[in-house]
Amino acid sequence: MSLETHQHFFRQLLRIRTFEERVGELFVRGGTAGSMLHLSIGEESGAVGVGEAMQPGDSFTTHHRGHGIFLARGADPRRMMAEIGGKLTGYCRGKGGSMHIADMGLGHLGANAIVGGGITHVVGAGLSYRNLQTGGVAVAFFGDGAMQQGGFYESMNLTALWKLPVLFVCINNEYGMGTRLDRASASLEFVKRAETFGLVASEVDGLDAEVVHDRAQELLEQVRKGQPAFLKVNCYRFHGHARMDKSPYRDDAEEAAGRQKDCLAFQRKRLIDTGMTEADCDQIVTEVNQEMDAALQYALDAPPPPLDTIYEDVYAPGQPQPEPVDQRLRDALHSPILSGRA
Amino acid sequence: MSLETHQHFFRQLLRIRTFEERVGELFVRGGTAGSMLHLSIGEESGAVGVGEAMQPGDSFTTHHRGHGIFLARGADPRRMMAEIGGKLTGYCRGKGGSMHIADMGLGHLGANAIVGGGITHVVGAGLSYRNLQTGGVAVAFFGDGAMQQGGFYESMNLTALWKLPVLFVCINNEYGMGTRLDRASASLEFVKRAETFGLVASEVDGLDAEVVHDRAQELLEQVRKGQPAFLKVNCYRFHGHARMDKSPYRDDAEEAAGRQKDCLAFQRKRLIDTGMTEADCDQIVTEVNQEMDAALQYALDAPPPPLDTIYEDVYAPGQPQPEPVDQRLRDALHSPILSGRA
Amino acid sequence: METTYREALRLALQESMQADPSIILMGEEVGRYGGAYGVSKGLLEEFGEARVIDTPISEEAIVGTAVGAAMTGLRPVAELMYVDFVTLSMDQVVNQAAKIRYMFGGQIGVPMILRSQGGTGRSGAAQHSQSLEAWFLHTPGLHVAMPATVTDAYVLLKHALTLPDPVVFLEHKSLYVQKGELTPDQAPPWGKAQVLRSGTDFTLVTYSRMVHRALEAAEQLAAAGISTEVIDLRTLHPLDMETVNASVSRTGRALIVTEDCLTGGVSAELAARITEGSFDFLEEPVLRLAGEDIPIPVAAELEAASVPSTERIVKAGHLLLRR
Amino acid sequence: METTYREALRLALQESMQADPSIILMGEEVGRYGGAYGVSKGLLEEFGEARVIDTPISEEAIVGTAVGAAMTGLRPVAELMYVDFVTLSMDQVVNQAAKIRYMFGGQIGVPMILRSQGGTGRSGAAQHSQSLEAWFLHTPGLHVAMPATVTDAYVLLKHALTLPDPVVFLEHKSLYVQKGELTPDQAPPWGKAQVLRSGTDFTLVTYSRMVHRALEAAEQLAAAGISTEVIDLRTLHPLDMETVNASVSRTGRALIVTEDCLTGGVSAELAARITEGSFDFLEEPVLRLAGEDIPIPVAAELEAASVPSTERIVKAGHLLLRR
Ligand SMILES: Cc1ncc(C[n+]2csc(CCOP(=O)(O)OP(=O)(O)O)c2C)c(N)n1
Ligand SMILES: Cc1ncc(C[n+]2csc(CCOP(=O)(O)OP(=O)(O)O)c2C)c(N)n1
Ligand SMILES: [Mg+2]
Ligand SMILES: [Mg+2]
Repeated sequence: MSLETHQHFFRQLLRIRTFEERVGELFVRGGTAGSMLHLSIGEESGAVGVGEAMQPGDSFTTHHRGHGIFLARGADPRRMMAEIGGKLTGYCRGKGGSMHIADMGLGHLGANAIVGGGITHVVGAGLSYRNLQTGGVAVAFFGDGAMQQGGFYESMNLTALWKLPVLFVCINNEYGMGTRLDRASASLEFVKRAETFGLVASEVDGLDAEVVHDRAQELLEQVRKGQPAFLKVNCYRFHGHARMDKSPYRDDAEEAAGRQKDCLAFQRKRLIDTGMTEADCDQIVTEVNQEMDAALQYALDAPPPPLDTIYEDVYAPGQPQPEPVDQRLRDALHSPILSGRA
Repeated sequence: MSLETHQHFFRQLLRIRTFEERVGELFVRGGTAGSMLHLSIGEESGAVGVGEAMQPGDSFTTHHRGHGIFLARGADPRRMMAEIGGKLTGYCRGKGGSMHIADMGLGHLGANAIVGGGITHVVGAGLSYRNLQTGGVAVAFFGDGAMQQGGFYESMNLTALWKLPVLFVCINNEYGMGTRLDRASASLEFVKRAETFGLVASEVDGLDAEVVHDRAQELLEQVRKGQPAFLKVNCYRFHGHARMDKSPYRDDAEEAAGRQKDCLAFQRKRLIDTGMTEADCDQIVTEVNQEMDAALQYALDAPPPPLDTIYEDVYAPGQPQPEPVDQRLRDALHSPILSGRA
Repeated sequence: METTYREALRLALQESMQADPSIILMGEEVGRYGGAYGVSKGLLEEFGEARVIDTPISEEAIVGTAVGAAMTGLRPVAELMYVDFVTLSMDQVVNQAAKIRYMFGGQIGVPMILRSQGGTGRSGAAQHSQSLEAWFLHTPGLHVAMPATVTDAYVLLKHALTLPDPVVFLEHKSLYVQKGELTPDQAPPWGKAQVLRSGTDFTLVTYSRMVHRALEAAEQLAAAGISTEVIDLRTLHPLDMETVNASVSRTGRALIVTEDCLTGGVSAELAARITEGSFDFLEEPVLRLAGEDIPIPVAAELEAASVPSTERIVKAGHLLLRR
Repeated sequence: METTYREALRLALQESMQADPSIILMGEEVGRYGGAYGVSKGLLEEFGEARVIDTPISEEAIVGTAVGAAMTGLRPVAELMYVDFVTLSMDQVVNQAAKIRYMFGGQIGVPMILRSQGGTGRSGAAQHSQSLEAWFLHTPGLHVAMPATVTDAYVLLKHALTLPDPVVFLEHKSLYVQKGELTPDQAPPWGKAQVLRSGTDFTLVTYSRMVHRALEAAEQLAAAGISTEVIDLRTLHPLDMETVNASVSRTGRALIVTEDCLTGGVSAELAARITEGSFDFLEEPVLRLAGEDIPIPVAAELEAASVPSTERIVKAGHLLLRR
């Protein structure tokens, strides 16, 4: 690949890493909606590698650890950060938060707080693209923990049976909360397993985002021809499961080793090896820091959603809307029939 | 195997075939509780082959097409027939019917009307046997259709992860209602698939019940050592899905061919080949006919459950029992508080 | 024209699919088999495999696939053969379909229909006879339709196929052979209850199969000099309490009849709303005649005893009028 | 002794497991992690991996495994990290655990506990904040316990671990840090509601987290000269309407406060039963202050506005007394 590409990948990996660090900062500063925030630090290569191989018109769903994937697909970090802060200017008007960020314009069919919950949705998207012949591909991103959810196996079968343009991407960061993958799954032959469902499948080391990209590219070509595929990206979850988790269930030696698999450091080294100076790299770092500082500030400054918005978006506009409970109470005591309200 | 064994297998296969024919007769005579009756004609070898390889202290669950399996494990055909007739003297006092026959004494943890519904139960039974060190094995019998249910994959993983004494037996009769297996599953590599979950697995032609038995025997030996296994028995569903189904979705040629795979005829031929006379065989047929005619008559003569039994068995005796709706109505109009009933 | 509930449903699907190419049907046995209860017979032949899709036995993925398809340009009708099987897809119905518009801040809706059937009448036993509509009534984000008549089977399904949000459309297994006149032009709009019989002594509120038993009972009560107003709710969401309370405020007495089991059932919400809306007019507490608080047994007589019968509705009417 | 809701639950599990070797714990992160909310901390160390079992993320199989284990000699406590995830195991809870005794004609029961937690308070958004108890109230065959206090967390869990039938045991995520005196000897028996505050003007019926807001509200109402009787139901099945109706028949007014959404919720059954049981004594319709009919939004202020607050309970009390 060209130097621009190397740089672009570095910038994208760095944007995710930096964004997640700012999410941590927003949390510390009390600006997040809750603490169920799952950082993808250490897993940027899956997001960038696959994300860069996708095309406009493709769609995707993510698991709860999906910030990086959405950023890789063009998200505005300010609106993301605002959503994580539960603000009105966030992608979901402060109703969804970190675990439910979505944007139809960018093909993000939604992050999901149910492990495996978004996997079946790409089967449906694939069905739409097949029937409507849009040429689009639907990609499901999920963690290694979702490999133990039955719905995933039903989904693989349907895509293979109907030859849908679907790619399943398992971001294997070795852990589901405090449970290491080998304590959650008796066998680790996920690639072979996917093949027995009629998918083409492969796995890749997440250290090199460009390798992840090339592998995703190969699979996506087959997917566009109607051969669904499965890709497993192996990486390591650098930090705790969510903001409150200090990972007491794994020892420092393991964590230190895991953090050696750093796709960002790897890509920076590649830039240096291909002739860029440390100063050039630092320049990118400075730019990205500015971008993400701005996103953080945007979230802090953003307005909270007005309380009465809680009744909106339950049903489409024009449909009967939810009646506030307090209104019902008043009606019950003031003979609505007499007052002609019922 | 010895001639007695050959004879025993023949008798067992024949008892199932004949029982199912009598179920059909009971239905025609209006003696069954409903028409959701799923006959296992053509599938007797899976029931007898595996059933004979099981031991006292082993338990099992079955799918909705489980009459044969229970008979192979020692069921009393009269009480079975009575249950299918919804009678008080049936195994479940006329509350469960064909799809919910169970008998704890014989280790039958229950037939299930939810496709795949009973599979996870054997995982729990296996866990009990491991923890309580009973030496027992739990066997799940289910159809090819259940291979498309996610819960089955979760179950395989748990048994392998915890090394539970569990055997999964898929009775592949080629159809799930009107859907042939190859239209329900993109890949038919079920054995390989089970292996990728950490199970030992194999499949066997259901034509010869003794071969099925030997294969089940081999697998059960490993299962007792804590290595869960999967066995697929290939056969053909001779008749429609349930009593109302005339199988319009498959042509006569296919059906004729399928019915050639007749494990009962095969075993009878084996008896003849090993020196038994047709007369000897017919003698067994006569005995079995008598047994099953008696079961049919028993069901017809059996008393229906008294209406007030509907409130029993919702909760254990001694626990608060359901209050009849009509009683509530009366209470509402007769100030229970004044009458001191509340 | 006279037709059956089953035919009316098929006609609604057929006409809607002809008019809207984005509508697809998916579920177990909906294609070649024509539907376990024959509702979709002939549709595969007319619309082809791309739009009438037989699925494996994978309830979770069936509904999840419909959700994803509904978000990307199709209008899926996902069929669950028995509503009892929704227990395998509740995450997709409740956590996904019902909440996506909300969680995503109104960006998009999930215009899909979950078609299924419930209720007793075929000795299907505990796992094939339930009435689970109360769960959906309790799930914000869903519409819930439960047609009792040939005409409503047709008009409600056709309207459901135009809504921007998910609809749980629940048929009754004992109504498929129900005959009746198909008169769409005389049907009330979506979300409005229908007064099927006017009366002055008490208001009987019901829906789905129990509507027919209620009408029979009203006939018998009339012979005994008791005048019953029978209201068919037609949809549980929207829930037309205006019509119900307007009636109860006149009659001063209400009896609710549902097939689902009493405790925590639809009858509870109806009783609460009637009491809230008509308290000053109530001569008696609102009565609930519902399914027993038990699983459904298989024996035909026991099954029949588990849900309200015409006779017991008549008895309840006498009880309520104290004569 | 003073302790927390979390500690009380752990103590109940620990003592019960010491006394009954057939009790096992299973669920996601219940072992090494000590439970997502720390309830089972230390139990793996004390009872070992055979009895405290970390499971993969397989909700359907977790509950199904518990069902099978309960039928074969163990007494499993299956934990679902959030009650919202029960949507993935409803078949096992509703079609299997709740119905097995019945379907099998009383041969055997399913002595298991489904432990989970629900409710708002942590900005968990729509899929991590639900209150789904109404579904279980509507499922014959289940017991449903919802402790509000430290003492009930302890006594109800200990008793549940002796019952012959399945118990859905629902904790509240906002109560784990709740402090209180552990006084088991002063607790009412299983199935009995508890009058936590005597009053004369109206009866406030509630359970779980809302009990605490109700008591705060009652305090404020007292200052305004309104006397509130506060009843904590403790279990929804059994449902102690005797205690509730005895109170309402004295006060003549009832306010129900629940966190689950109003329509089709537990408040509906309670309102219906109070009206059925105390109609002649009611001065006003039974009022229901419940969760809004919406999914739970993530923003803290919006989340708070989705469920009853102490202030709104006070308002409702004034409204009910018309002063
Ligand atoms: C159905 C369901 N079960 C359990 C949880 C609780 N939970 C949230 S994340 C998580 C671990 C998921 O692990 P993995 O899929 O590997 O994703 P990762 O967190 O490692 O990115 C669990 C158990 C959930 N949100 N949904
Ligand atoms: C969860 C669930 N989905 C659908 C059905 C309806 N149904 C009953 S049997 C059956 C076919 C099952 O096929 P298979 O598992 O191969 O068993 P077979 O009938 O061939 O013995 C179906 C779809 C059901 N009972 N449960
Ligand atoms: Mg992981
Ligand atoms: Mg089959």
